Amino acid sequence: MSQNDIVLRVDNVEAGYTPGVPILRGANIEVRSGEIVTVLGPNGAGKSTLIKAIAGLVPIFGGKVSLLDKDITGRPPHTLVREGLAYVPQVNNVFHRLTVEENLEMGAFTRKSGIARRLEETYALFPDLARLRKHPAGKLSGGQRQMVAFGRALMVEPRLLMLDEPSAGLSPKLVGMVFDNVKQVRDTGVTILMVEQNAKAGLLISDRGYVLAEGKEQLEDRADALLKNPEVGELYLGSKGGLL
Amino acid sequence: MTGIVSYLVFFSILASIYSLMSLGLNLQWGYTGLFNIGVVGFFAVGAYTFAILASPPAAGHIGGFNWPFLAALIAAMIATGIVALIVGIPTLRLREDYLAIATIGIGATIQLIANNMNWLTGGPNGIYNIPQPLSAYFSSNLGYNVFFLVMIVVILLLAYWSLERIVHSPWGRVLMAIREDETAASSVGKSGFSYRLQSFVIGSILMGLAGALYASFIKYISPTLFMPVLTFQVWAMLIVGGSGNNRGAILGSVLVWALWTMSGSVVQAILPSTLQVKGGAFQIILIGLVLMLVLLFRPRGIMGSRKAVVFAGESKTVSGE
Amino acid sequence: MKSRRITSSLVASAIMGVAALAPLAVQAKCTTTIGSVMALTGSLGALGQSIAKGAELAVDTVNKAGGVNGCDLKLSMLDDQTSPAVGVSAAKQLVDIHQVPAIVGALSSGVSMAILTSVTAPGKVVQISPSSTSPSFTELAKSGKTGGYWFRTTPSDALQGVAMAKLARENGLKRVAVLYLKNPYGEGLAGKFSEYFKKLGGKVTASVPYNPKQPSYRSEVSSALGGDPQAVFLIGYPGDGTTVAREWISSGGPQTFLLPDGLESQKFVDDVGAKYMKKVLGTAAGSVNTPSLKTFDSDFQKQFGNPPTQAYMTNAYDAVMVIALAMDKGHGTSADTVKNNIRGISGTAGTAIYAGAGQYEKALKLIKEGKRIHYVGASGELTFDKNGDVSGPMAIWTLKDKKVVQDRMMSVSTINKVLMKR
Amino acid sequence: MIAQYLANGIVLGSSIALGAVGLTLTYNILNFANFAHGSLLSWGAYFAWLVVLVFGGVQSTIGPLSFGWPFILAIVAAALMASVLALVLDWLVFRVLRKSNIQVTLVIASFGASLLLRNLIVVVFGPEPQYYSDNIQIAQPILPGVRTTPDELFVVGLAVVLVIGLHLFLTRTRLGKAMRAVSDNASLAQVSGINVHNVVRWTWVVGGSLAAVAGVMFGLTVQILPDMGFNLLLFLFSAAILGGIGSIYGAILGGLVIGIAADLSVLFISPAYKPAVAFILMIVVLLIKPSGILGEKVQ
Repeated sequence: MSQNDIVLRVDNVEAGYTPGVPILRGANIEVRSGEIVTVLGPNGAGKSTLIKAIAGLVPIFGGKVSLLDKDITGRPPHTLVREGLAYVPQVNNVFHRLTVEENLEMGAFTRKSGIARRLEETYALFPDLARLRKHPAGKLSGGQRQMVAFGRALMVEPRLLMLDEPSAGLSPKLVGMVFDNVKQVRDTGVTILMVEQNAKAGLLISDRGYVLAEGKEQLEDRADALLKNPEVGELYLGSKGGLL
Repeated sequence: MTGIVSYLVFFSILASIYSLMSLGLNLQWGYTGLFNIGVVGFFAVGAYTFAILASPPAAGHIGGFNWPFLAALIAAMIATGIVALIVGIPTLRLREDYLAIATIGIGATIQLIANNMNWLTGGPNGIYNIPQPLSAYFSSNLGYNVFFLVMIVVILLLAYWSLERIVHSPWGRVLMAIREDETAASSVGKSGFSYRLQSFVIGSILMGLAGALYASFIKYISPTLFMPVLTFQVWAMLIVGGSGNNRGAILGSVLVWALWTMSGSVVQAILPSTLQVKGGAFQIILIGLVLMLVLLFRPRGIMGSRKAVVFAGESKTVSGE
Repeated sequence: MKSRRITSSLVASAIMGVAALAPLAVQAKCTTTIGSVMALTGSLGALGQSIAKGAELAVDTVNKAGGVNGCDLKLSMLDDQTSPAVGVSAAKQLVDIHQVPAIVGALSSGVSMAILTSVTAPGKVVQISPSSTSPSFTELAKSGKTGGYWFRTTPSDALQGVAMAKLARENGLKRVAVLYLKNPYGEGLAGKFSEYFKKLGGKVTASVPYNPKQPSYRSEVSSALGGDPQAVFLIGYPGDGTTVAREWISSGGPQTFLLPDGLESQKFVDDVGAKYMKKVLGTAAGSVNTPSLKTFDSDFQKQFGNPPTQAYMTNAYDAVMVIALAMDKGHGTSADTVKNNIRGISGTAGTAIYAGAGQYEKALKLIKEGKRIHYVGASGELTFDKNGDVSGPMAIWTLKDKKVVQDRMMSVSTINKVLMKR
Repeated sequence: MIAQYLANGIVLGSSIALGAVGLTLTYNILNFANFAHGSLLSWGAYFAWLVVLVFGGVQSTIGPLSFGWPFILAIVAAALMASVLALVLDWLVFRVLRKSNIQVTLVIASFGASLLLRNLIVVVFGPEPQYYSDNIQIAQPILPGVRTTPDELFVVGLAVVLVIGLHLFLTRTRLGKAMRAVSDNASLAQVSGINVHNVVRWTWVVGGSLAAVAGVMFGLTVQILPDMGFNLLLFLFSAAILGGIGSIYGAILGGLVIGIAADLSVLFISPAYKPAVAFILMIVVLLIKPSGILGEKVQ
């Protein structure tokens, strides 16, 4: 597979919680293999809905979602893991009462083999987790929980990892750590699509970005270009100067 | 013909008493999202307070205060309100479902007190000799019942009118905001707890009022009346009628009470004589079935407001198939 | 057009069908309906379903003997779910819609009282309960609030408590534990028993109430066992009572049982196991001397295929019989006919009439001849006082060959002697 | 004397604990208070009774126990049949109502279902209490001041075995862990590839089976009655909440605490107030620790 293969294609998708009240109104997104793509946008733009619709958690009324050229529109969420899709929700993204190790095992629920090997690989990636493997995830700090969440998602060796605002609610120091982790994950060969409020931090590690508004993508560009784009700057900082 | 009229009057009086309870519950659940399944407890407090204060002296328990009807009625409401405060202050801070189980326990505890504190409640023998207002002025039973019906309908309309006024006032809008999202409501400076407590107390007072009116109409109360099934009757009434809608609460009370009492005759007419003694069981089966069918085909009830009944808390219920 | 013809031919044949049935309809007798409100479900459901059969048997007996005033007697029975609210509504339906002049029921005192105060007394309809034993009814009747429409075919608790105290002392028991159901029946009986047992020189080692329908009665039984009793006076009904008795035996309590009428039930004895009941001293209102009980037993066996095994079945039977005879005596079916003639067919004057269709026919004949009759019921003498209460001797029952048998009586004068004791 | 009450409480508590575990499982995974849980318990007891009857009653007995091998088989059969009943109920009623996502509708529907199921028992089996065996075991002293029957010891032993089995199932097996995961966070479980509907079905099987066993235990040591499950329901809820709703170990602990407290309370107050002890205890615990003894903090 070459660097430019399309992992995810969202084609003119309409989706929402109530039929007749779409939140996404014909959104188009593409994610290519090995990329980190960030979706930006104001509150209520439909960023989370987009990611949940892809994951099968929000009903899709129209359009098409394909993963690795396979149509996954409207498939039940639990069947998507096997297709190579992993998803880390914004909140409540670990099983609080389960231990760290059990959280990771749940991530590998669909795997038939190689769980032990994958556990070791995950512990290698996040050495902190190895130390905490017997602790209930609910008792961990915010940053540690985020690691567990990443680790859980990576247990199936997904092709595409979707992150819903990974930096939300974290201290600035931890935000840096989380984005380092994201880069680290990408370096192991996983394609990443994330939704982010913290536009600057998100774009800094991204290859490309989309700006979503009113349920539709308004801008698409390389991350560095978006960082300098005055429109994006206005959206986030209220000035025309760009984010940098 | 007079028989049917007489029965309808009697039926309507009881249905109105149930309506008062379901209106109270509607304020608590339909408008505030308070999951109170101890309705019977508040009903009991109202009934006993009224009975103890209004009755002539009787052996075996305190009482014999001979209070006038209106004074005893108001005292019953105040007593219920106080009990609701005592119950509400600790439990309304808990999660919705905890409140539910706590209130069901309190309902059962009040019933046990009624059955066991003989000096206060007459124990298992209950309190008889409860007076009816102005009954001396009527010679016929039907005539008196018509008068009682008029009185109770006036009370019901008054309760309905006041509830409609308050739920559409700014106070009511805060309640609904709390029901939808407590954090949003408290961020604009409204103390959710205090509003919930107010709603809980007012709703409970209506249940106590219903209890007092029941005691006065039937003239006799005993602990067997205050079984948990009564709470579920009232809930069924609200859910069938449609919570979040005061007219729905009243309609549901009439329909469910009709089903509850008349299903006996229906079952009696249908069943062969050999199965007659099991008629009661069939009757309850019928009630259970109707209840479930209504919920399956009209989950929001007959007149339910679309928004009102959605569970207030965050739901993690499995969606879709 | 065609369909209309079919319709009209259908109508025509229907009319002919009705016409063909008409002579039958003329022959079929008129019907007199009386009501009954009983607990067929709820906490007294098990008891009620049996007691209801007693009433049904009486209706059958009356109809076999030609009915009431020549009309078929019909019993409209509604369930009160052992709930006063449902009970009053059922009674009101019977009174207003079925237009019944009399209601047999209810079973629990709580439901009977609610019906009495809100439906039958104000509606001037006769109410006869087969099993409500609370003393409150006597109080209410004394104050005139029942209007004379209230009767019961079972005596108030007071008599039985006294009789049991006497019986226990006669059998040399000095220390007795009381386990009683916390309802008007249990509380009344336990109170009276304790009062008179002490007066007779006995000691109540523990008096422990139990609530109906508890998941376990171990701790109640354990606390009743403290104080080393020689016997237990267990008050309740089959069901919970059975469980308490088994729990008592299982916990190693002495297997001497004092049992009231509520537990005079073969089913109770069978379920507990007669082999665990070394000694049973039972009391119940009624008289073993009358042939009524034997007739009732054999008629019941014929009708339902099993012997009657439950207290209050006979009381329900008698309630219906008393209503039917009062209607015959008064040549009417109104509530006042029943109310005014009940004392005319009971009491001690006149020819004794016992249970059963043959006896009922005899009664009809005597009434026609203008002679006085007095009905001696399956549950006993049935002499109603001015409050609607019956008083009478107590029957003493026990177990013989694992069967419940009444073997002797305790006369009114014996009981009164104890009552006089200071 | 105290030791005897304590022993009584442990017997009562172990059956309550099993019932409460089933309740807490369904409560947590399906997110509603299932009032029909008590009916599963009653039906379980009656199913076992039916099987015992098919085998011609309990004749041969194992050691000092009041029953023989057919009874053990009856327990297993009852658990299976109660599971099927739970699945049918879920398929006909709760599955449909879950879609509308209104919690209280589910609660009221479950109450309707409990009315229906309870009275079906009355129609089918009659309202009178039944017993597995006509024989009554006389309690024997096992410790100074403590008398129990062999059946009671069996009940406590079976409860311990089942609790250990359940613990192993939930911590060692794939399905058990998935069940805990769904109970913890259903939507996260979904996106982890767990088929939540499948887990829900297994939850009914586990909850229904435990309810049936609890029913058989009550039937063995107390009585079999159509209302038995409903009368126990408030004890079960108190136990589940006392221990912290959703926490399986909390439910077990809660069941024991409720059972022991209810029986010990007789030393201090009239047994008439015994049923209230469970609630008062529950409310006191909730006031001190709103999440229950073993419950985690509510987010």
